[in-house]
Amino acid sequence: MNLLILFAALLAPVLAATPATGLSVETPAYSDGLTLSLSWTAPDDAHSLILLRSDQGEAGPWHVAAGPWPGTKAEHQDKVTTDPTKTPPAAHYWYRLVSLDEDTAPPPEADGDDAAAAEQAYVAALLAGQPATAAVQGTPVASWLSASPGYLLLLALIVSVGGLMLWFTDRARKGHEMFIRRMPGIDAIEEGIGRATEMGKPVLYVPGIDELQDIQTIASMLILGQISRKVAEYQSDIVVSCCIPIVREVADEVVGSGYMLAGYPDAYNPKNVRFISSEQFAFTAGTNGIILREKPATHIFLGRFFAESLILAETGYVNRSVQIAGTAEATQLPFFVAACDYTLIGEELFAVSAYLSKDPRLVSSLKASDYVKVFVVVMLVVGTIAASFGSSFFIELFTISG
Amino acid sequence: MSAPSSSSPPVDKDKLERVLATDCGSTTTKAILIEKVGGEWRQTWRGEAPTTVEAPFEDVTRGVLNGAQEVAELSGRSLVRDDGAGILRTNGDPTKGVSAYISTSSAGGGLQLVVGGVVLSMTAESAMRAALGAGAIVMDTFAANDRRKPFEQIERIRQLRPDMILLAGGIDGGTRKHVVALAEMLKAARPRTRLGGGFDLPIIYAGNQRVTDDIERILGEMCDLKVVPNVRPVMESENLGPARDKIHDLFMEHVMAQAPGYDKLMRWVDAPIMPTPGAVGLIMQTIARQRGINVLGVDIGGATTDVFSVFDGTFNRTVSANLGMSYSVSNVLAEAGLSNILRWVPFDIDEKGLRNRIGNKMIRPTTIPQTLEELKIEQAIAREALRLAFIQHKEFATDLKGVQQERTIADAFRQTGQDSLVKMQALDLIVGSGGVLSHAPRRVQSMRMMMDAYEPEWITEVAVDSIFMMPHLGVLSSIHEEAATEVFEKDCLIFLGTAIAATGEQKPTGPALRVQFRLPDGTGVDESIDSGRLRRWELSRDDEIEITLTPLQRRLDVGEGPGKARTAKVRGGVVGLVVDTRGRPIHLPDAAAERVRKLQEWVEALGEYGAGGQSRWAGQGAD
Amino acid sequence: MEPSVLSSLDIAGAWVSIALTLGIFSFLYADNPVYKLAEHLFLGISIGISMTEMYYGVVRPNLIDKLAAGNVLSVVPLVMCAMLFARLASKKLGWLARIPIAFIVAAYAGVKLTGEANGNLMTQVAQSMPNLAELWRDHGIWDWSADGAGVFSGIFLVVGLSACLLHFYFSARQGPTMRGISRFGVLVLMLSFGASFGYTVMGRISLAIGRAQELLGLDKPAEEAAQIHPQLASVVCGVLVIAFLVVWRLRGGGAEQEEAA
Amino acid sequence: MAAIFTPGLKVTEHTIVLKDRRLPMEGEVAVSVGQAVRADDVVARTELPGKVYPVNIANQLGVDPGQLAQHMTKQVGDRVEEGELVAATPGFLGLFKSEATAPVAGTIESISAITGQVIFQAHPIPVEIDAYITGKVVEVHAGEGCVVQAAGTLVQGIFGLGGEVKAELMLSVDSADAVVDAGDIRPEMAGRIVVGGSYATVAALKRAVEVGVAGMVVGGFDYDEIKELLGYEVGVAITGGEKLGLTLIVTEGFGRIPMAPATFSLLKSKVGRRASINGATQIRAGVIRPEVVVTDDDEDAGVERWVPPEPKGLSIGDQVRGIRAPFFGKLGRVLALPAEPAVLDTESKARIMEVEFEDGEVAIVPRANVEAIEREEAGA
Repeated sequence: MNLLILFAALLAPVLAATPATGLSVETPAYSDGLTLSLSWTAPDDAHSLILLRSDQGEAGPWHVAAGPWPGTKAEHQDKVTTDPTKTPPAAHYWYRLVSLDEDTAPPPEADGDDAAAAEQAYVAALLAGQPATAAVQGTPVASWLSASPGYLLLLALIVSVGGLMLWFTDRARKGHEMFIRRMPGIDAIEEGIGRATEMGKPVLYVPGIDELQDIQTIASMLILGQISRKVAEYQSDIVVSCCIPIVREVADEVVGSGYMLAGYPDAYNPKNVRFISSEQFAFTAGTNGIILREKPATHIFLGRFFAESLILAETGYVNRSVQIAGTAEATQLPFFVAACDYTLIGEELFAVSAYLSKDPRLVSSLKASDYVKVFVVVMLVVGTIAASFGSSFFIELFTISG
Repeated sequence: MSAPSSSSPPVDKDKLERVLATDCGSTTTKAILIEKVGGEWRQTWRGEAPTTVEAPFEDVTRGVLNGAQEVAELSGRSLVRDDGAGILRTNGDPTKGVSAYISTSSAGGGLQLVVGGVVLSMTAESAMRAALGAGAIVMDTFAANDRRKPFEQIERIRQLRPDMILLAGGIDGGTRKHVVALAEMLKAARPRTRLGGGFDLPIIYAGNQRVTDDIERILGEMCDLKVVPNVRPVMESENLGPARDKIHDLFMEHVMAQAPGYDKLMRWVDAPIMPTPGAVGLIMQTIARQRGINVLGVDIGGATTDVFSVFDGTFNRTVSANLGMSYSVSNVLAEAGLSNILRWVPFDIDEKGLRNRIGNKMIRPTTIPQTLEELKIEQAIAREALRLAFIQHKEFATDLKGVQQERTIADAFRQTGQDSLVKMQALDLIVGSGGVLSHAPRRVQSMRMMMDAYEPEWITEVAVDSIFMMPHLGVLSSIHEEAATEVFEKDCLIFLGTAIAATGEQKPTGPALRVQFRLPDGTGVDESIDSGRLRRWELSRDDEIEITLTPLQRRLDVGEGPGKARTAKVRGGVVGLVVDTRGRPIHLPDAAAERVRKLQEWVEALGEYGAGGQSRWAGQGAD
Repeated sequence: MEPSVLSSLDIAGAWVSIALTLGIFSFLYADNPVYKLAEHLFLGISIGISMTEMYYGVVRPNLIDKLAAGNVLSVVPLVMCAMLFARLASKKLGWLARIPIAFIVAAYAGVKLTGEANGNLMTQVAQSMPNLAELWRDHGIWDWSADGAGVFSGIFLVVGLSACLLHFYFSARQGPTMRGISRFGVLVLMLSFGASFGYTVMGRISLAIGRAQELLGLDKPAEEAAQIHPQLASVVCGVLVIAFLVVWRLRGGGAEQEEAA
Repeated sequence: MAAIFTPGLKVTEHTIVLKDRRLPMEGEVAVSVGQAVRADDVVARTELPGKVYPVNIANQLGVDPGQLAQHMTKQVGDRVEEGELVAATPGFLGLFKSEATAPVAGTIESISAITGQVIFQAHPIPVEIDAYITGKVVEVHAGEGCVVQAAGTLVQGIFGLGGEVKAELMLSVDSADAVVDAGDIRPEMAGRIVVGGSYATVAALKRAVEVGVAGMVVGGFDYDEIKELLGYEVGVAITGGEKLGLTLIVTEGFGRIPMAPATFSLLKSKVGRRASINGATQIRAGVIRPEVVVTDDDEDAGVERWVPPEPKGLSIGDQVRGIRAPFFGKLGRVLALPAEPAVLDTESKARIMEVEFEDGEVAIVPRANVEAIEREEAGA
């Protein structure tokens, strides 16, 4: 309550300026469904302007959407939410534009529990003391196409990567040899399988602890397919330890078909693909149990790992196994590097399946993504130079917005 | 390699004065006499005769006696016992006989082995190494992961008729399942021996020692099973000796005993008969050990090419079964591809015609090149055969696979993995043998072929085996090592000279290397050699000079680091000193016309070929 | 807050927690039954909890409640769930399970295509183009007061990022130039690994401190600790664990593992 | 070093042909010494062991290899049909039963308690070998095979592809130097052996396979066409097992080389007769050359095994043929046989001969680079 009084006290002596006119809200031409276009005619006497938004109705409650801006501003692209993957929380939005005079305080910057209350108080004070437009309604609608330079660039990239892949695949089929840099970590995988075979011990494979839809888990599943095929060729065993039930199901499928493709469907034992627990450290303890009691000769950790990386790798080290790890999780890489024989770093994880299979399609995609890397490097350099000379063209090019 | 058991009494090497050595090859039996001349061991006389293993003679000793007789006639001392039942021993009379007789054999196709292991690149490879080291030809390698279905493996084993089988697999205490599966597969296949006859196929088991009982139960009844210690007791090391010795023993007991006349020959010799390649390997190892050098040896034959290497004391041998100059010449074409052969031909040639020529060489393997053009084509093919066999060798001669690595954090980014043991920069000596190298009309041609195929780096000596006496010296080294190495250096090898090349990124034009030295006659040489050149100076084997090599490009390295000069002592040979600035790998222009021009330039620089022209009768200015 | 009186269940729970913590720590000595007990308890309980959570958090609100409300479309996920279990019912119908799996993978691949590209590619690129002029104006070459911001940092960002990216260029033989770039990229990666290693180790140590605090009762309000007697619990449990290990060892436990190793 | 020259390929109208007929493994010989046999008569037969199929039944059932034996419904040595049940687990209350079946009809060879593998052996494959040529059995190798001897015409080729074929001879072109192209292959050649000229084009060979020609004898063809025909290269000259569709015999070598006139006229004179041909070639160790045999069924070759005479050395006036460039395929006559080696263009020394070629050219040729053309031998 005392906040409101404070604001009222601040605002009260000030003579009200005129409200802005002609406030209109439109859905932009190529909208992501999260953005609304506002335009208005700025009043001559406003020192600054502030935009209020409500998702409930004309009566509010109101929140500060944007501003304060200098009083001459006449348009704004308003994002109703900052999370690009979400659909708008509400179907309709209402806006009011408030004209402020020189002495109006900026919106409060409060944290925690008081923030909502402080904002409410501030808004109430504004509406009480300053001239504002009437509420105008807008409805964000996602359009099928986006003309945002970021999206267009992304589309162009996807199309050109696809085109490059097709082209490289075609070239490969015609006998052009495609070179892939040597990666000892991947070479070591096959050696590790051989070692396990000779020692009469299984290979342990851990596809990370993230959900199936994580890109690293998907890459890991692809690799698991090829590794299990190799394991089957050696007529050896592979134990897969999974943290997510659905990942286990996929791993089961993938390992089974790996054995089938190798021509040894009868050698596959589904009991070796195990779901341990979806609780991170319970999973870690369970996997450690496998390491300690079944003593796999080779451990392969490929996928997305978190804090368990060091625990697993250290247990494996104690077990004197050959360990090959790979993750794109930058924070966990140091631990793998410290405790494993070979570590695939970041991008290398995504190159494994192409490297192992030598499948022209996969190799082509690797090559295409290499081109993207070069493109990005060129853009970084050019963009930085442009930015330094004041042009934000390249930054905007890479910005995805409505 | 320790000498396998034999009935012969041990030889007292101090009493050796004169040794007769024979090598019973598949077509000829070569005999040489090695004598102590004025305190030095020298090879003095040699003779040869057709091998007599096959019909109508069917007795290897007849060829041996014929060969020995030829040596006897040349040397004027009787070597063969009057009753023809052996080689005459000195027995106190210094004008007659020899103090020892030794022999090798590759007659009847040599010692043919099938090996098996669990993983192709691990225990199967260890087994292969043991077999190859013993001088065997590995007919096929079976493993759990050889990508063949079991019935295909069985079918193949049934087709093959090996002299024996070496079965390995699993470390001690390792896999049981796979080894037993291999044994069961062998049992189902019921392999038969090559020479047939009334004895069971010898199988040497050198695998997981904890499953010996199972193996005995499965294979014991079916074959002559011998159990020896594991060739790979732990992942981290090999133990090839016992398996190798057992192969030698069985070679004597079974294979030799079956071949016609060998029972006699075995009684004649003073040291166990060795398979020819095994003996060659032995002399290579001896030389490398005695001189403390790294050696690469090659024997290019009509059907196969053997490559031997000793690097830091580790011996490796590979046999490229289908790379040769006559029977398998078409296979060189198939594996290398026509364009790779063509790149060494210093003139334009129609491709279809070349293919037909090579095909005709395959079906007429005994013919020899008559024209210069044919010779050049043949030597182009030889380069590729040598190169391909060398690639196979490099891939095989590596550190053991499947070993846990103690890699540090800095290694995490290293992009090189397991390297070959064959490191050209550390190589000291290349020894070539086989018709196309030993009998090239000009020695410089042999030098060029080896330089092109092997691309020696920094400073490397190149030699050829003059009359292929390495096998003889190999067995000799088993009874008298010093004698063998002495003869090897003095009479066996013809030193061609020293090859010098820089490594590292090289600019295609401009000066590459500055060479400074003083020739024995006092002339000073100080030259800057441009990229892409070959330069030769006459220098004999007896002359040692001090040479200073200065890279003229920042990244070039002659052994002291990029751009740094190096001074070293080098010796020559019949060819002399050859400085090669063609880059490593050798840079050949892509455009045909440009390439031919470059090749001709190199040919001229070394004086490789004569002008060619009408064939001349002997005596009309030959030599 | 009111000083609370803990129930006996709460106190027992705290003791069990301490006992299990020590049980897990016993692994530092060797793999042993106490550790195994703790491990299996942990596994079992975690699965139990997650099953319950799944049911109440996911299955019930998203499937059962909707079905009960007569939402016909919810039959689709129900059928898909059932298909996942097809393999258990019969080997022949096992292929049915692939359909929902394929659906999940494909759907997410589609969603992630733009999502990942946006989050991991576009945004990062956009944010890695520093305005050097502005940096110079605001911070100069290096500004200690702003965590090292400045032109140097801007250039280092772009150059280091480019070198790292090029280090992961797989499809080309590396010439001397590329090797140099790659080496620099590796250097940058090593720097960041070192930093992240140190940072994470600090985190782990604080976790260890947390455990120690629990054992010593420092993590709870004094009045709670007074009821639990954590220090006593630690000593009692510790002695019990050690005593067990001694007996276990004397009776030959763990011998086979040593032999295997 | 005295006899270094290449023995020529036999091209003789009257000779004794000996054919060793052997089984791939021990079996039963159906003929006795002295018995007359027709080309198509079976002389020996055996049964090759069938393919072996190891199947990991323990994994299929989901049991330990050690427990496999108790679940097997068939035992070692039992005969099984394809798809027959060989093992099953009881399951739980009739549910979760696992079963395993035989992959092939045959017998159970072994059951392993260690690997869990059961090895099935398919039924044996009967193999019969015929006499190949019409003649008399002169020798029997008990359990292995026999030697058939006949009088007749023998033409050896230098290189061949494909195995044994018996059919009537027919001409495809009229002269020894004509090129055989697709147009020369006519439908009536189906099931015949076609004798051609200097060179067969790939099109001709493909057409011949299409028409169903049994065999083809030509002077030469291009080496790289082997790959086009077979899909792979023949790197080492060991042939006979190719699946080409017909048996091909090259009499001279690779390239466009007229068939030697003697060969051509001899084959021409046998047109309409039934010939036995074999493309099998092996140049290494125990040379085998492809051959065309036309037996003279009226002539009795006797029942004593004929011993071929020792090959004679070359002498002045003998007919020879160049077998390496630059005189490849050229025919000539020996003018001189100097004892001393000569220096060749290549600067290497070799034993040589002086040859007058048919076109009048006189040249020095290394002895290794010619082969003798064997003249008619009266035979036994």
